[in-house]
Amino acid sequence: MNALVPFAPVLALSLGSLGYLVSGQLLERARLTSLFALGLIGAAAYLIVGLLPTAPTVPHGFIINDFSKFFAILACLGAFVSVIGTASSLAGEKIGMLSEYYFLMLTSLCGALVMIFASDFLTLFIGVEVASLALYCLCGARVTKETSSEAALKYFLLGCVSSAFMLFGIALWYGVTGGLVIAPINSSGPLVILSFVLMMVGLAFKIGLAPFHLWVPDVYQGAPTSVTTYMSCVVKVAAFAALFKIALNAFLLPTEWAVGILWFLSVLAMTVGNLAALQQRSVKRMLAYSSVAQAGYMLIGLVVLGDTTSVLASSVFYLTGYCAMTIGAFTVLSVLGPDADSVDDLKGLVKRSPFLAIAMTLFFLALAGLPPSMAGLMGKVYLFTGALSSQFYGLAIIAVLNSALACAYYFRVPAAMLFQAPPTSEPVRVSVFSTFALTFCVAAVVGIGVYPEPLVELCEAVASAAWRQ
Amino acid sequence: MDPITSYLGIACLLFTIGGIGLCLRRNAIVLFMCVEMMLNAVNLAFVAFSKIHGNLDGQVAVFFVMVIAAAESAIGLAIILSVFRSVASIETTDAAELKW
Amino acid sequence: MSFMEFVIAAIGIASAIGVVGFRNPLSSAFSLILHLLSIAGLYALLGAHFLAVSQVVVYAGAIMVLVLFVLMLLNLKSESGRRIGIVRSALTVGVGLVIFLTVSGPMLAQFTDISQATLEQNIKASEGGVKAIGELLYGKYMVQFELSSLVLLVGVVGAVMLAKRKNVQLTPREGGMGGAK
Amino acid sequence: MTIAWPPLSSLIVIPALGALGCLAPWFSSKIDTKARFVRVWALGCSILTLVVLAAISRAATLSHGAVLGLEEAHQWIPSLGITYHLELDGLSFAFCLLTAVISLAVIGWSAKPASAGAGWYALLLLGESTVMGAFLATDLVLFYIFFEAMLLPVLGAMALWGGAQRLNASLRFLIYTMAGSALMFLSILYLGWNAQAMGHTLDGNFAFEITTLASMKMLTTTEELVLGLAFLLAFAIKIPMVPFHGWLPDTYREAPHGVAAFTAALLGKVGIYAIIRFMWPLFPNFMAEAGPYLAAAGAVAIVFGALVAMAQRDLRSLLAYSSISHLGFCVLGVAGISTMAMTGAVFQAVSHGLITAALFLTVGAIIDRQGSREFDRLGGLARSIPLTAFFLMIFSVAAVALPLTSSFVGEFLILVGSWKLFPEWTTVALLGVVLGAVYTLTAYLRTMFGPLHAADPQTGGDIRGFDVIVLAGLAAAIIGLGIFPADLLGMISPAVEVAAGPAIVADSSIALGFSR
Amino acid sequence: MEDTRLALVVLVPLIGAILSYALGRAAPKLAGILATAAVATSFYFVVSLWSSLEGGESFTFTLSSWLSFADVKLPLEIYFDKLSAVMCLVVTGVGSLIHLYSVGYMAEDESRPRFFSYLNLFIASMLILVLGKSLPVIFIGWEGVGLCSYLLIGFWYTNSDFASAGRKAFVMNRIGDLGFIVAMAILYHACGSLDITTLSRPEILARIPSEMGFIAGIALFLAATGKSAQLPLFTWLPDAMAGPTPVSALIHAATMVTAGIYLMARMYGVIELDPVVPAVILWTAFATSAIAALIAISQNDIKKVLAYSTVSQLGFMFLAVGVGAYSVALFHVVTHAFFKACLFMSAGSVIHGCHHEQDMRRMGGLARSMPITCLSYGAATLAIAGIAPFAGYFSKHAILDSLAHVHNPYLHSYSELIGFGATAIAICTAFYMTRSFILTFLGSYRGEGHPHEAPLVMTAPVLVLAALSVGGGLALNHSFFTYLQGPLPPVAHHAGGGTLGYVLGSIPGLIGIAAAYALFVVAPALKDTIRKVLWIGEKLSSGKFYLDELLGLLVIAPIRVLSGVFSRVLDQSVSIGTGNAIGGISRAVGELTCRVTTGQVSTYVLWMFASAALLLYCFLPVR
Repeated sequence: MNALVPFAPVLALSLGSLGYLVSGQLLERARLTSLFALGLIGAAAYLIVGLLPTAPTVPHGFIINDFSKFFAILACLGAFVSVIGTASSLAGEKIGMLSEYYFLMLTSLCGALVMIFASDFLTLFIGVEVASLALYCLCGARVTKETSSEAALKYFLLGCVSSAFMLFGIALWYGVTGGLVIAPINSSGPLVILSFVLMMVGLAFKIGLAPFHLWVPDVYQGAPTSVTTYMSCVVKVAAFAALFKIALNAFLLPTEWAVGILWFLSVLAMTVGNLAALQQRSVKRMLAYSSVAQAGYMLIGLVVLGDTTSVLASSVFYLTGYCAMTIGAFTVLSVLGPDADSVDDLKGLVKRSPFLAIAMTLFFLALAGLPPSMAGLMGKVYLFTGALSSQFYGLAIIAVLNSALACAYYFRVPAAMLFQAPPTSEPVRVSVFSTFALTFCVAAVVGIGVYPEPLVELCEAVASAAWRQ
Repeated sequence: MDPITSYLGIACLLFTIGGIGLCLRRNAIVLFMCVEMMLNAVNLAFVAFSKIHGNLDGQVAVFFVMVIAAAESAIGLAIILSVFRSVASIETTDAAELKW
Repeated sequence: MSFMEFVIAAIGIASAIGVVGFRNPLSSAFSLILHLLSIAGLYALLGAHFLAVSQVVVYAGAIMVLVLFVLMLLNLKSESGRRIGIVRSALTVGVGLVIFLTVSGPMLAQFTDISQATLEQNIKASEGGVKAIGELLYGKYMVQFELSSLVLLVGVVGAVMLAKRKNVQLTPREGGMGGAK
Repeated sequence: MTIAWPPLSSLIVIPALGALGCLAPWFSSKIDTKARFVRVWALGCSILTLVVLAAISRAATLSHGAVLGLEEAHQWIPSLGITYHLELDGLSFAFCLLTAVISLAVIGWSAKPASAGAGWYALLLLGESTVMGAFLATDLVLFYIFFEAMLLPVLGAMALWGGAQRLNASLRFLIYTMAGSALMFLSILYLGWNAQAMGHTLDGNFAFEITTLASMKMLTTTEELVLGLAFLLAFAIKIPMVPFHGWLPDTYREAPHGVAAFTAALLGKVGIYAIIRFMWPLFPNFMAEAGPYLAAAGAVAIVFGALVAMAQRDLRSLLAYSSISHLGFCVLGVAGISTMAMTGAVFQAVSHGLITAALFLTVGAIIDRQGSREFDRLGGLARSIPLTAFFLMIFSVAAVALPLTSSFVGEFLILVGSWKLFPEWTTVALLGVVLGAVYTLTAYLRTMFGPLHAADPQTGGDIRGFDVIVLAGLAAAIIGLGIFPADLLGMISPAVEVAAGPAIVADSSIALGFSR
Repeated sequence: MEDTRLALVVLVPLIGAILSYALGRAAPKLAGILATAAVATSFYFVVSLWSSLEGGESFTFTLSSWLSFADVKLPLEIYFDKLSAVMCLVVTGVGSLIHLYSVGYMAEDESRPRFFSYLNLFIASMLILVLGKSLPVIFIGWEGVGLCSYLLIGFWYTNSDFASAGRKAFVMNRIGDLGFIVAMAILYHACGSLDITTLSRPEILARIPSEMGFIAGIALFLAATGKSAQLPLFTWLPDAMAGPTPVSALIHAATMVTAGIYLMARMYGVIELDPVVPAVILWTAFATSAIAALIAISQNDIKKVLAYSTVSQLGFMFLAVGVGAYSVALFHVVTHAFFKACLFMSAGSVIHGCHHEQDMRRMGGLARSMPITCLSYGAATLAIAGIAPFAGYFSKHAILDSLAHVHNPYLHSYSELIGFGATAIAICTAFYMTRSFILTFLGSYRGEGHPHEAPLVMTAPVLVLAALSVGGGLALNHSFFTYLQGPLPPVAHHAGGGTLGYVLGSIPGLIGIAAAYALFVVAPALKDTIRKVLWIGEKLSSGKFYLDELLGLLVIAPIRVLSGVFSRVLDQSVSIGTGNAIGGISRAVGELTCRVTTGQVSTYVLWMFASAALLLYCFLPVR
């Protein structure tokens, strides 16, 4: 039985979610389905914290250490909050089959956890596929809406291509080392680089880094908002965990060749994301492009990786803050209704629901890196100090100019909500669930910035555990 | 040319052909088939590497990829069906409402 | 490279080009079946017998049947409308060429000088018998094996969710296709 | 002297809590009945802030003879070396006093946009809180946070209650400021990291505290140049200096009167303050090098602002450009190591704050009454609104720096002090004295003198009630500071000397100008 | 020696200013009385201080520490010595008379409280000016009188032209003020102090580097040209006649405009640092005086004649300053205050009597209807013409005399020329003043309505001043120069005494009077002939030498153009345009970036492959 302990969270999620298939009509009540999902995620989170061994262990295909545990918790927390926040909007999105919906979401989370815990490439790949396949379906869950299917198709086809790239990278890794374990390699021959680039294409796709970001706006916009909420956080967390893991433990970054690639991706992502977002009238697309740009920032920690852990910690810190912001922002959108998307839909929101408007403003301020929701600002302090300390001045300057440019579009949504007249004075009803989720996100976004010390310390610990001891 | 390396070359070629197909074709099912071709190319490389290294890990990987491909095909075809229902076409140029 | 290998490889490449080249999806599908079979042949030649069988059963069999079923179901004609522009085709081929060269170049360079002796020895060790693979699957890769069941489950449930339509009125446009449960 | 919580923080916290308090009734349904209460509450909060500030300085003056080095320090984010460190010395005191007074005046001013309710007071109090924070913070990151934060209430109030182009104007304002501060942000981080890299910090961590950083003298010439330029860009946009003033005309045209007054009086001053507080200690060599250019920029701004102001056709634009011109004097003053000029610059900043706020409010009253801000549709109002005319005269006269008004003290000290260092640019700046008289008096002439305009509504009447108290208070402050500036000057000058101290050591040849 | 009376000298008019406005609003009649009383009280304190002033001592009073901080010491101190005493006596003495006169003159104006308030404020400012112990304090008064002048010129502000005239005065004064500030800056840095007592000490002045000494001197003179209406800044003074006549009398004749002379006298040490400066002063004064005199000949507005005459007389004073005869210049200040105030007030009575008619062509023959005014105007005319023993004779003669004793190396060879020119100007003065007298009081009445004599409250002060114009010069002649020998350098000469001297000295004035009488009474036809012959001169004179136009072309037009260019081109396109351009470009690039997302999967895949190819191509070590 002890042999199963390291797999407990994944087992709990996967076996638990079978309940949806078994119970049939019993769980078709909306409230109950959501609660069941929440319970399972909570259980998984509890198991991660409570049951997993504290010392680093490497059971079959898994690695349990502070690094993977932190990311797993983050993914669970993200899933938990997004499920709470969007539970009440599912009906509006006409997602009829709640059991399947939650089954897929939980399985997807399960896949994300596998990605996070994986200690060999094969497990990692299976994790990626579990998470992705479930998400492809979820994107198409709003069967009555054309764009939902379209998003699913695009995500599916492009996702498969990216998987193929990643798999090719894994094959090359196998070709070089003769094994599939994520373990240090003492070579930097062309095949290793090739392998890294191909895997990077796959992971950059999942993270949504330019130039592999083209699916992001379409899918974020087309997918049901509840799915987008979930996806924007959990996929990024899992993919970043995987990226950090293989980059540090397999390819032994920092290396000279990897810096160029990552620098290029990071700069391109933040610039392209911000520039493209400037023109968007659709809030979901704007947030999608913004997530591309934010991913570019988060990559900085890996680009400038020196011999200290703190730069990586800064990326982890920023990612944590970002999860709260993006979940919050998409949750607000989901509360506004299944088709709330254009900036115009948000006009005068402060008159219709001050709570939503203020929460959304705080999320946007955080994304823009402005006080009082200082999670973004502190994250940038942390990130850019790291970049400077590794003498990546150009990168830091580009990043900081980008964050200034980004204000141009981050301003638009709060401006519409707070400063323009509403088309209708009908108040927006916010369910207790959503209120809770939004309050949590607001607290996180503000709290992380105002009192970041504990999280900073945690991230330092997580970052130092990123290397296999 | 050495037989094993020629397998690798074929794998690369097939991977590329699949990619080119993805870029040129519009029918979603054909696109899906091209993806399968790319996966197969990688599988071939796996098997070749397995032979070079003299272990079976690569072949196991191929086995898992087949499993995944099966699941992928189920989902992929379901999605294509779903798209067909909403836009009465499975050509990707018709399902292009989301853009810019 | 033996003659056999050459022929099978040639068939594989030709059928791959066929998949991309045929305008009728049905022809593409049949071409793909041929392609998958030829890959299976290559597996067999490489000594991966278990995979060769699986390839025929899973791919050429199950998956392709599904594909063909859907193709028939949707009753599709050839790709209609505009042809692909010459610029785009050239670009695509160029990009493909770059990828092919950059990927295969180092790969071939790395593995050309493997001594025939080691290879012979390795080939022996990697004879992909069912037993050997089974031992790996239920031993070293047990976790992954179990996880792959989750992948299949996702496939099933996902397909059900997307295809099953509950409480949803069909719009006239999709009327003809209501039969898919 | 280090003191425990709360005195300095309370200057930030009281208005912030006040803002929250204003919002409390906003969530209730009966907003109208509580409007009066909110106003009284907001007034109470801002008066309390002023009182606390006065009490702190009084207590410190009694015990130490000068408000010097009153500090409040707490650990905040030790792992990043960021501290919560506030300091009130003469320099900060001057600006804090200005902040408290201006906030009180703007909050007390009865005319506010028609649709503005509790939010108006909340945003103004928030503005007071953040600006106060910027003037108190000595940790660079903390300063940066306040520097950005103070933008938001102003932006909000402008976007909510501004003119037709208010959203464009606020966007422009936002982008300009963010673009300016972005590189400064990076420079701050560089400084913090550099302190660590040079092994200067005790705990081996980053350091952002100004006195720590300034005492290290660890920057190379190139570093000083690059970082100094980045800082300067941020402040040049904030002040604003020509040609970085692109945000200003729109902002001042579109913002509601109170917000325009608040912005013009306080936001730009942070730039002036920060040049003395941060740039001189951190980059003494750069500042010594850049001094002549800065002086030139100041002089150019004075003349440019004045000339452009002359061409304006409406009151608010004229005030906007005159602001550029007046702040040019401050820039000229902080450009060189002269206690006299620098003290004068601080004093001028305070004085300009008072005067420009008063002018914006008075002009606001006129515009509201006439329904127009264009000169062509104003004129001859001295007869119909004599009290407004009287106050406008006082403030106009103060704006042209007539002696016994506060701005004379500032301009005089700046001009005399800078003459030694930059005679040529001081001469150019002197032209501004004449041009300033031209456009100010022309504006007055076209508004108040001449035949009564046919379109005079004859309604609305003169200013009355609380507004008279506000204007009278501001006028009293302006004239009071003009006649008895010594106490404030005595507080400012030691602080200025401390701030520019490293520069004196760095370049003894320039420091000669200091000895007199 | 501290003395509280000194503070009261300044504060009483200040309080008067406030009270006369505050109480005057309730009871308009009270305003004038209060204001006059305030100035009279001030006069009383001045006299009492003056009488207790013995030998070389002085009084000081510190009002506030003002600009004192760190090592800067610039307190707000006032200082009373003999020089200040003379100025104070004139300011408060003539000032109270003019206040009294205004009570009558402004009796019907509804804005009386404002008027008297301004007037009192002016007196207070002027007193600060002449009492200031340091240059910044003098500057307070300097600007204060400028402000009051602005307010009073534009007193009838509903007329835009009047208000503009006020603005013009203020701005032109401001140009002069630049010089004041520059001088202060130089002196402060060189001497470490701006105290006038310190700045009069030679060993302190010796610290000023020579080139700085030149600049400081010129700068101070520039300040004086602004305030005292010298070239090139004198055109504001004629325009300033837009104000009520008592204002012209008080500010633009008797007191404020002489502030420049006072400043020169106070700072003579600085002026004389470089001998070029006095030379510049002298030539400027000469040109101003001549031009103003020539313009005055052809003016038809009675106040304009007096205004140009003032400019001309101020030039005369500066002539004395230029040759270092400061007490002579001040003597002329005093006598000029008497007769010019008298002239203005008489003119005011005329205007008042003729129902606000100012054009002399529509007057004439007023000697009959307004005998007292005629008498006083005549006496003052004789005084300004320099006829012995009227007041103007002594001061003017002293100036002409001092011109003969030039020690300045730059002027030495021109002393005859200057003396001759000055005499010519004196003739001219007599000529145009006689002309104005003839046009106004002789002949027959050419206007409408019935002119009437002014009331007693107006005529009484006029008569007092007329008396002073008659006898003031004689009374002061000798004692004045000796009295001022403490604060000012001694003057070498004394105006020619004895009857013969009087007669000889009066010749230029007599020539002018005779010429005017000949042209305007005896043979008017000759006038037209001369006008035809000297048409260019006539044109220049009546066109005011086109100085306003010249100024407009050379200064105002360029500034207008610059202002337009700056605001429309530089500001709009460069400063604001750059921001817009950057915004526009990033938006365009953003648009392009979005265009990549065509919505079609094939394109996306192509992009993915192309990007992957790019990555591979760029970052693989072997290709």
